[in-house]
This record gives sequence, structure tokens and C-alpha cells, in this order.
Amino acid sequence: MNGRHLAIALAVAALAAPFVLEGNRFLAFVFGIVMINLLWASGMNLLYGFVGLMPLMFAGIAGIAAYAMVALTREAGWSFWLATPVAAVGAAFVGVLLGLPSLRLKGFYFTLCSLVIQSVLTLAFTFFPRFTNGDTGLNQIEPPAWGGVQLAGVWFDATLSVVAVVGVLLAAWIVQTRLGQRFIAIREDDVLAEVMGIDVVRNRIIAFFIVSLYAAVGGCFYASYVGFISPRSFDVLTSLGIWLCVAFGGRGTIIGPIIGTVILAPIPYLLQELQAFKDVLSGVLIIVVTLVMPAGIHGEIMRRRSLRRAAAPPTVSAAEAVSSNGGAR
Amino acid sequence: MKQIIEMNRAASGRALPVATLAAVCLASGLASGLASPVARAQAGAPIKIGFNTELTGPWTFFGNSCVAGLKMASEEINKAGGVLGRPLEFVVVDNQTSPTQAVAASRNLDVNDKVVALSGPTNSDTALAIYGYAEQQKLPYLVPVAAFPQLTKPGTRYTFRIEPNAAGWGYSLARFLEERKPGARVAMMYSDAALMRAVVAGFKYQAPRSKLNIVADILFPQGSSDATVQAAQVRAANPDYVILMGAGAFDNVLNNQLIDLGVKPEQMIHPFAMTTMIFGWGQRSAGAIYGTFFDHGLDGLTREGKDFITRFDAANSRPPSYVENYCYNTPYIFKEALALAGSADREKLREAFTRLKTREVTSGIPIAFDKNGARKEYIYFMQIVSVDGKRTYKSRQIHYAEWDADDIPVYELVK
Amino acid sequence: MSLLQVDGISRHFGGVTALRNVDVRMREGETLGMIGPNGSGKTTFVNIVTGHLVPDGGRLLFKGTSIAGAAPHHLAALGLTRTYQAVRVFGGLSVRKNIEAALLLGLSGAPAAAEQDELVHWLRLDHRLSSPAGSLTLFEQRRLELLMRLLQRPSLIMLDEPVGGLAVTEVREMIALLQELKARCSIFVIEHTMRVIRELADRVVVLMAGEKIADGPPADILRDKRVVEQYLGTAHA
Amino acid sequence: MTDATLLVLASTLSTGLILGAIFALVAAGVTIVYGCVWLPNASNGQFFLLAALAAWSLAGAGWSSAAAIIGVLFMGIALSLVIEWVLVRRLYDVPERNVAYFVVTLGLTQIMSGIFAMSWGLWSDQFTLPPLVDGITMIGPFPMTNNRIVVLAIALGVLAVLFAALRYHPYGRALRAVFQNREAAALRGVNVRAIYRLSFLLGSSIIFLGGMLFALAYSFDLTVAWTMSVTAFAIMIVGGPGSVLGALVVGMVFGFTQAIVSIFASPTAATFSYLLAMLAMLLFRPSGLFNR
Repeated sequence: MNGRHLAIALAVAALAAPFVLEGNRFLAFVFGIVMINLLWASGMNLLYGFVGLMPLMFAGIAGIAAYAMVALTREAGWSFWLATPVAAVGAAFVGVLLGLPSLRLKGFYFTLCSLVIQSVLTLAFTFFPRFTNGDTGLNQIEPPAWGGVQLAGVWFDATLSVVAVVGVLLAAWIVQTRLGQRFIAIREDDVLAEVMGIDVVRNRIIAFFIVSLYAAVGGCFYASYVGFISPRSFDVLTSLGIWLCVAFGGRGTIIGPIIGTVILAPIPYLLQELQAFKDVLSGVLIIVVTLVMPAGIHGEIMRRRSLRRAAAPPTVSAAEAVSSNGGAR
Repeated sequence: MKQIIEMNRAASGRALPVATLAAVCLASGLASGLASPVARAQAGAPIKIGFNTELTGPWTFFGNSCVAGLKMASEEINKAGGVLGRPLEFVVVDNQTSPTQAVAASRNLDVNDKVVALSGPTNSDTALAIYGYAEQQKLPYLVPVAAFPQLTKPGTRYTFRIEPNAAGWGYSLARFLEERKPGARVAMMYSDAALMRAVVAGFKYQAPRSKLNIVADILFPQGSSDATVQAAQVRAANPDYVILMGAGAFDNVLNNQLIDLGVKPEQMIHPFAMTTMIFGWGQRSAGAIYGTFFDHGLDGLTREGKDFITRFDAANSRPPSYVENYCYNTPYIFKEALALAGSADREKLREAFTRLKTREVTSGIPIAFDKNGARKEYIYFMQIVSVDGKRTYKSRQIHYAEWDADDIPVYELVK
Repeated sequence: MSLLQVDGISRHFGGVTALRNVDVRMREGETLGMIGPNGSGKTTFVNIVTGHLVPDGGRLLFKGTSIAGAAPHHLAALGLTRTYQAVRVFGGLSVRKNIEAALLLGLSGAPAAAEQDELVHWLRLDHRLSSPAGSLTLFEQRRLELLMRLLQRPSLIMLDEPVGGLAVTEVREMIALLQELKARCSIFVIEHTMRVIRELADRVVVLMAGEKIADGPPADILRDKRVVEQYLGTAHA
Repeated sequence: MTDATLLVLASTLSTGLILGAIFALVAAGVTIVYGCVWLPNASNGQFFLLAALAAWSLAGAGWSSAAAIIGVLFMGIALSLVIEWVLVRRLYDVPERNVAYFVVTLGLTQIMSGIFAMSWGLWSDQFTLPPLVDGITMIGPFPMTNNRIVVLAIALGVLAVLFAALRYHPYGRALRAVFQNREAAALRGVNVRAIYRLSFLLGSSIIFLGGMLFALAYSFDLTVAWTMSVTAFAIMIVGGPGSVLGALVVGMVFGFTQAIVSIFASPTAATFSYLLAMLAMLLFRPSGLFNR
């Protein structure tokens, strides 16, 4: 099965799943959450997997968009479909503005800064209760409507599937354009990329803007799907959760974050009976994966496959080389 | 769980990715099939009630304390034959103190466990998140411990709340202080949390009407750790009373730093208190006043109430506070309501809640819900007599007040 | 007009002076060598000219325009490029992907496919196109580094110890390649090995402790007493 | 100056010093580990909390606070050795090890917070250590508890010793050499792995101590872990990784900012102000104030 077949199979599965799960609204809800996380993870992967930056203020940007979307629909009476793009672009601009100083920094330093920016945003969400209703949060957020009919049940789930599939395909398309090639060059060696004539900071800003859009669109759908948002819906733990899906599945590939999200995102929902034990379980899982297969599940599979192939003449494709090396410098 | 651990051990071997995948799938499969029924030897299928509470996350302690009280009562009820000839089963689910998880858990309880009603949260955030679900899905919802007013805002149909609303606490506190010292100078120090904001809103509404003089009003962000400077400012303002409410351990910091700076315990008012908070304040706080809805030092405890206190203390090495009391009362309220409804039907149960006239088994305080699901409001003010380390404390009741939820414009004060 | 004109640049790190008042001029088509002991400021000099470091003072002109403070990607577009002492290629990508990365700059004068093939062939990398660059030998990586720079049609390439770490036979081959390179662009080369300088350079600049102590044709420099005493005497040891 | 003004002034000084010293101590621990081993320990807040909780338990079991602190320090060293042996050393040679470390320590954070929720979280919602010494000293009109004076003295003393040791002790000099350039240090015959281990132990122990000092000066709950992690990382960024002097100065500035801004504005503004100050700093001096 080649990449194209796999992509079609996955897209069909994602679009069919809501109808399969229709009988169980709980599983369908968890599926919807997974789809939103998938959108987020493929956005996070663009920056973390392809540019090599780890943005921990990701959830904060999603939060800005979600609050803005709710304000626009509730107070200005806009429809969700108008409010979401406006809120998303606005939030992405704010995100870039906040991220600008740290985008000049390298690798891990950027991550630390984004951590602090995320803390500022979380604080701001509680500090401006006029828009956010403080830590009490906003509840009973209306689902979006199509031609006067509110999206509900299976049709909402299916909408999320479409959004996620489009998000993943868009990411897959971006990484093979010249822009995506520049991202990869920057990830591989930003100093060398600069010497090769690539404006590193400018390309990072572009990437950050795109990624902020992913975060923001996901935030708007999240708010209307769950129906409730509070500052804790968009705190640093949310960012870390999304990032973990990418790192766990295998960054720098399109399929990796899908694997990671499908495995990790449902855990907190499906293991509710296990109480605090699930924290320990996921912690152990994270450590084991990092120590034993640092390139994530997909990276590990690829590494093994290429090891097996190494007996034959060396014909490692570039993509595999990327995923097994996959360094964010 | 054992199986999962073994899978993980296997996972460090050669077939790692496959094993990990299998472990995760197995774990999720196990969990979704694991509806944790503690079967009780009784006739009839159990009546299931979803108890969606905070077993992990910042509210760990409250959720678990609550469940301790809940379990005592539900065991008693089932030993005595259950209700409608069927045992009462509380399906306890962890919402991780996260609103999203709370919504998901509600859905899980509704769809997979087919519960007749929801209950459980001890935190206003999660309570509000569940509120949205319950009202939308027409699922009766009895909130044991969450004081945020909007849970019973006009138009509420399925939600019923046992704890009085927080704006009312502030309102009654102002009237209490007016009685105690007319024209008193009052300072306020509190953390930035929904609950504290609501109490302050109620207090500020009533303070001018009660001719109280607010001389300091200091709000702390969450995560604050020091209040020495603010304590000094408060002392310099020379108040008669200091109202203090800190989130988590910060409450203790506020208390200690005020006392360190020479504020007398008799001047300190805690709008609410739980056992562990009083232990934290310690013996040096003897004389301080706190508001509560249940306390082992109450004058009017019933025989069942005294019995509950003794047994809870024996099991948990501390006397129960109002959180445990409300959760202890929850199964009894469900029992009464189900008996009144005559069947485990959601609509009938909702309708029974609106007609219910009963009393807290522990203190005899009446329970009846108004059209929005709010209860006739009340509060006790207690004074600390002595605190004996981490084991027990003595307190005496100095004031009791009752009022109607409509006495103040609660839903305008707190949005 | 000089291709590169460096007037009185200085650079300090904390209390340490890495470069003091260094002047260098280079004509179009010239091959200029720079020698000096370890820590004499050679790499700092290249770092400043190629925009990796900002000088504390002085003037930098490339093709007559000031380039002080310009970013490396900007210089690349102007036709000024460099290699590194520790070879620098995209080790995780295949050779072909490295080549594609070099073409990302998208200059109007980017070489046509035929010319690309000619360059690849000249640097003898045809058979390694699909190998990961990190798996190449050091010599191959150095050739790939050269290839990537040449694909961008530089007018000046600054080489930081191009034969460092190579075996004796490879050094000979590399010098031959660099001789041919002269026809394609101007070369600035930092070297430790006198032999490279002697065979390649038209002119040599000598740095000592951050200062220029000599500037002239290799033959003269190698006779210069100060250079021989202070540098060559030890470097050949 | 009136007594009221003096009171507020003295309280500002005391708050600034104590908060600053504890911030500085924890940040010093974090900065040593990150600057040297390149290990961004996401679980340092959990370490901090663990020490405080362990001391609380020992004090509850009848130990004096002083004995509890010493006991926990030894346990802390033992625990760090185990963690170093089980997790940290596996990544010494991984090229992207800062990212790998971050993930591993995030996993550790998850595990530890799960364990805390299942143990201490069930026992109480807030914790206080009994004071080391009783009594109050009047500083003008300002009553300062002797306990907090002792906490301040210990924190400043440890910082001073740390500073001196890094500068003058041979181990300290080796540590600094590895900070600056590990390849060069290795060439000069420094056992880099031993230094890694030493700095991990040293940094962790300092964080453990910081947790206990915090518990002595303040009450704490389980949420303090995350607040402290973020604050320590922010101080490290502003001060420059690996710079103990940076941690000291910036920690103190953060402490005093909290104290002073809350007089003129609000405590919330204080928290905002230092986070925003950090962002502004990044604009003009991204490598931190005290790095070269």
C-alpha cells in the first residue's frame, strides 16, 4: 500500500467513523475530540516536526480564537462560519505578535519562552472576565448552524472529520511545496539554511502563522463542540498533550501525528475509571517511548524497516532518512 | 490494571511498538467495558446514578472527601433495603477537575451507564460544565457542593443544588457583621476564583445597606504565595474585621501572615471553612469566626448526624465538614426523591425534586428546591474555641441565618 | 573597485579581542589566502564578513555596497557564500534533497538542469544522489558542500579549511578541484596547511592574535621573517 | 515617616528578600542542571513539591522540622541518584537530548503528580511545616517571625556557598568548564560524565532544599509545583542558563517586583509584570542578562 492509498483509506475511515459510532454518543463524542486533536496535532507537527520549534503557547492561541469566536457570535450576532475565520486570523496575528521575539531564538530556548507566553495568556484569560468570564468559563456555547439548523450529533462529528481531513491534507500539501522544503532545511540546520539563502526568521514567522491558524480553527470548533470553555481548557497542559501526540507518533511525517493522536487523545476519556493511575500509566508510556524509540512510533517502524533493508543495497529514501534522523536543532 | 502493567513490562522487550499499541488498545477496551459495578446482593437491578467528581487534579482532596461521605450513606441505604426495592448504585467517575473531561464523563454516564441522574461535582467549573450537559440532555442533576450562583439561574429546569449560593454567603456575612458591630470597618483579602468573586459580590451589595465601611479590598491572582505586604497595608488601614478567603494553601498564608503582623484572631472572618483549613490555621487562630453549613460543633445535630460524625472521624481521622456532609446527604436526598417519583424515570425524578420536602439527615435543616432548583438558603457562623493539632478542634455556634435566594439580585451580581 | 573591501574591523568577546583593526581587500577573480595560528581570528573574520557576527566597528563593502549587519541569507542572494571548518550539509537529507535545498533560493540565474548535471559530475557525486548526506565520507561531504554553494552562482566563496581532516591523496584531489574552481568564482581560503596556500593563493594575509601582520604574494610571505618566526616555525612542528 | 509607612516598607523588604531568595535558589538548581547537563527538567516543580511533602510527612510523624529537612535532603540525594541512573544517563549521548530530556521529565511529572494525587492529595488540601524556631523579632514597627529570618539566612547562606564553590573549589571549576565548552573540558581531562552526574545531584538537591524552605516560610498545596516550574524557567531565561549569578540577581528582582508592584498596583499586575518583563528582555538580549 503506498502513501496515496493509505491517505485515501484513512480519510474514508475518518469520514465513515461518525456514522459507525452513531449508536454510542459517548464514543462518538470521544471521536469528535480526537478529530479536533488531530487537526491540532497536524498543525503542531508543521512547526515541531518540519521547522523544529516546539510551541507551548499553542493552546493559548486556540483559546484566544475560541473566546473571540464566542464574543463575535454572542455579542455581535455573527454566524459561526463568519466568526471562526475572523477569530482565527485575528488570533494567528496575535500569536505571531507574541511569538515574534522568541522566533529569533533557537530550538529549546524558543520552547521555554513559549511556555512563559502560555502562562501569560492563561493569566490573561482569568484577568479579563469581561470577555472570558474568568475561571468560571463560558458555558452553553451554541453549536454552529447550517442554514438555520444547528449542527448536532452525527453531523457535527462528520463536520469535524471533514475539518480534520482537510487539515491533514493541507499539511501534507504544504510540506512538499517550496515553502515546506525551506521548513525542512531550517529544521535540519538553520545556520546552513541561512547560508543557503533562506530567510530563517521570515520562514519561521510564516510557519508560525500557519500553525496558529490550525490552533485557532481547532479552538473555535472545540468551543462549540464541547459547549464549554474556561482558561483551563487552553492551558499549557493542553499544549503539552497535543505536542505529546506528535512526539509520540513520530514528528516530521504526516502519518506520525495521526498515529500518536489516535492512541493518546482518547486515553483520558476512556480511562476515567482508572483515576490517578492513568497519569502514572501515560507517564510511564512517555518515558518508555522516549528512551526506546526516540523518533516516535512511526519513526521506529521506519527505522526498523530500513535496517531490514540495509542488507540489500542502500536505497534509503530521503523521507525515511528524515524521519529516522528528524532532528530539531 | 495488573494486565496493563504486565503489558508494559513486555513492552520493553523486542516487539515494542506492537506491544505498546496492544497495551493501549487493551487498556482502553478494558476501561470502556469496566463500568465498575460493585454488585450488591439485592433483588432488582440497581438504580444507577452518575457521580462525576474530582478524584485527580487541583480538587483531588474535595472530590475524594466527598466520595468518602457518599459511600457511607449509600452503604447504609442499601443495607436498609435500598429504594423502590432496588439497590442504589453510584457510578463514580473522575473528571480530573477538568470541565472538558466532566462533559465527556457526563456523556459516558448518560450513554454507557444509562444513569437516571447525575451528581458529584465539588467544584464550580466542573459543576457548570456538567450543568450545560444535563440541561441540554434533560438529565436530572443534583449538585452536592458548588456554590456558584449561575447553577440555578432563572430558567434552570434539571439542576438542583444543595449548597447555598456564594453571593448569599457574602450577603449574610454583611448582615451578621452589622449586628455584631454597627458601622464596622472591614478589610477584604481574597484569591481570584469564581467562588471568592461571588462571595465578595454579595458582600459588597449588602455592605452599604448594612452601613459597613470597606477599608481595603485586595484581590490575589491564583498561584500567589506571599501576602506580607498586603497584610501590612491591611493592618495600616486599622479595620475592625478582616474577611479572608485564599485558594488552597494560600488561605493559610493569609491567615498566618495577618496574625504574624498582629491582627487578632477575633477580628478574622473566614466566609467558609473546612476541617483541614481549620487545622491549617491552628491553635493560634482560636477566637476566629468562620461560616459553614455543617460542623461537628453545631447545636442542633440529629442522632444520625452525631453518628455520622463519629463514624467518619473513626474512618478518616478527622471530623467531617460541610463538603462530606452534603455528599453524605446526597444519597438520602436521591432516596427520598426516587421514592416520591415512584420509579427510576428521569422526567419523574425531576418532577419529584421540585416537590421534595425533606430535611438533612444530619442537622435537620429543611431541604426544598425553588423553581430554579435553588434551596432555601442558610448559614452558620462558628467561632473556633481550640484546635488540637491535626486531629480535632472545638468550635461553638454563634449565629444562624436563613434567607430567600430572591432577597438579593444574585444573578445580576454574578454573571 | 574591489570585490570585497574590509576596513578596520574589530570584534571583542567579553574582555578578549578576537580581531583588531583588520583591513583586507580582494579583487574580482583573485584567490586570497588567510593564514594564522589557532585562535588568531581567521574564523571570526569569515563569520563577520558572511553576516554570522556583527563587528564592533569598521566598514564592510561587497561589490561596492555596505554589508555590515546584513543577514547571511541576504549575502547569499548577493553572491557571497561560505563553507565551514566542520563540514556542514543537511546530514539527515539525501544528496538529491540537499541539492534541491540549495536551489530553493530561487535566483533568476539558477543553473539549468544540464549545468547542474555538469557540476554534479565534476564533483563526482552522481553515484551518491540518493544516499543520506550524513552517510557520505568526509571528502564527499566537502564536495557536496562545494556543489551546494556553486549551485547558487556565488561571485565569492569563502572556504574555511577546505582540506581539514582529509587524507593525503584526498588533499591532492581537493587542491586540483579548487584550482578548477578558480575559473568559476573568486575564492577566499583559510588554511593551516601551507601547501594549499602556496599552490592556490595569489595573495596571502597573515593574522596573529587578531591583527594583520603581513599581506602579499605567497612567495614573499613565506620569506617574511616575522611570519616565519612567529607562525611557520611552530605550525610545521 | 509614620509607623504605617514603615510597616509597609519593612514588609516589602522582607517579602522581596524571602521570595527572592527562594526563587533564586530554585532557579540556581534549574540553571546548573540545564546549563551543564543540558537537561531542562520539566519535573523540577514536582521535585520541589516532593521535598516539601516528604518533610511534612516526617514532621507529622513527630520529627522536628530541622531533622525532617536533613532527612529529606538525604532521601533527595538518593532519589536523584536513582533517577540519574535509571533515566538521565541514558540520554547523555543523544544528540537532541534537551528535547528528549524534556519529554522524559514530562513523563516523570505525570507519574509524580499521579502519585501525589493518590497519596498526599487524599490526606489534605494544604500543608504547613512547623516552624524551625519560634518567636518574633520587631524590626521597627514590623514584626518578623524568627522562623522566616532563619529561612532567609539558610537560603542566602546556601546561595553564597554555592557561588563560592563554583568559583573556587576544583569540582566547581570543572563544572564551570563543562558549562562553557564540554568538548574542550573533555580534552583537558575532565570526566564529563562524572560532572554531569554531580551537577544533576547538586541541582536537584538545591531544588529539594528550596521546596522545604518554601514549606517553612509558607503553606503550600499541590498546585505549587507548576507555578514554581514556570517561575524558575523564566528566571533562568532572563538570567542566562548556567549562570548562578544570573539566577541570584534575577530571582531577587522577581521577588522584589512581586512585593513592590503589589503595593502600587495589584498582586495580579505583579505577576503580569515579571512575565512581560521577561518577554521584553528576550527582544533585546535573548541570551539572558548574565551570559557573556
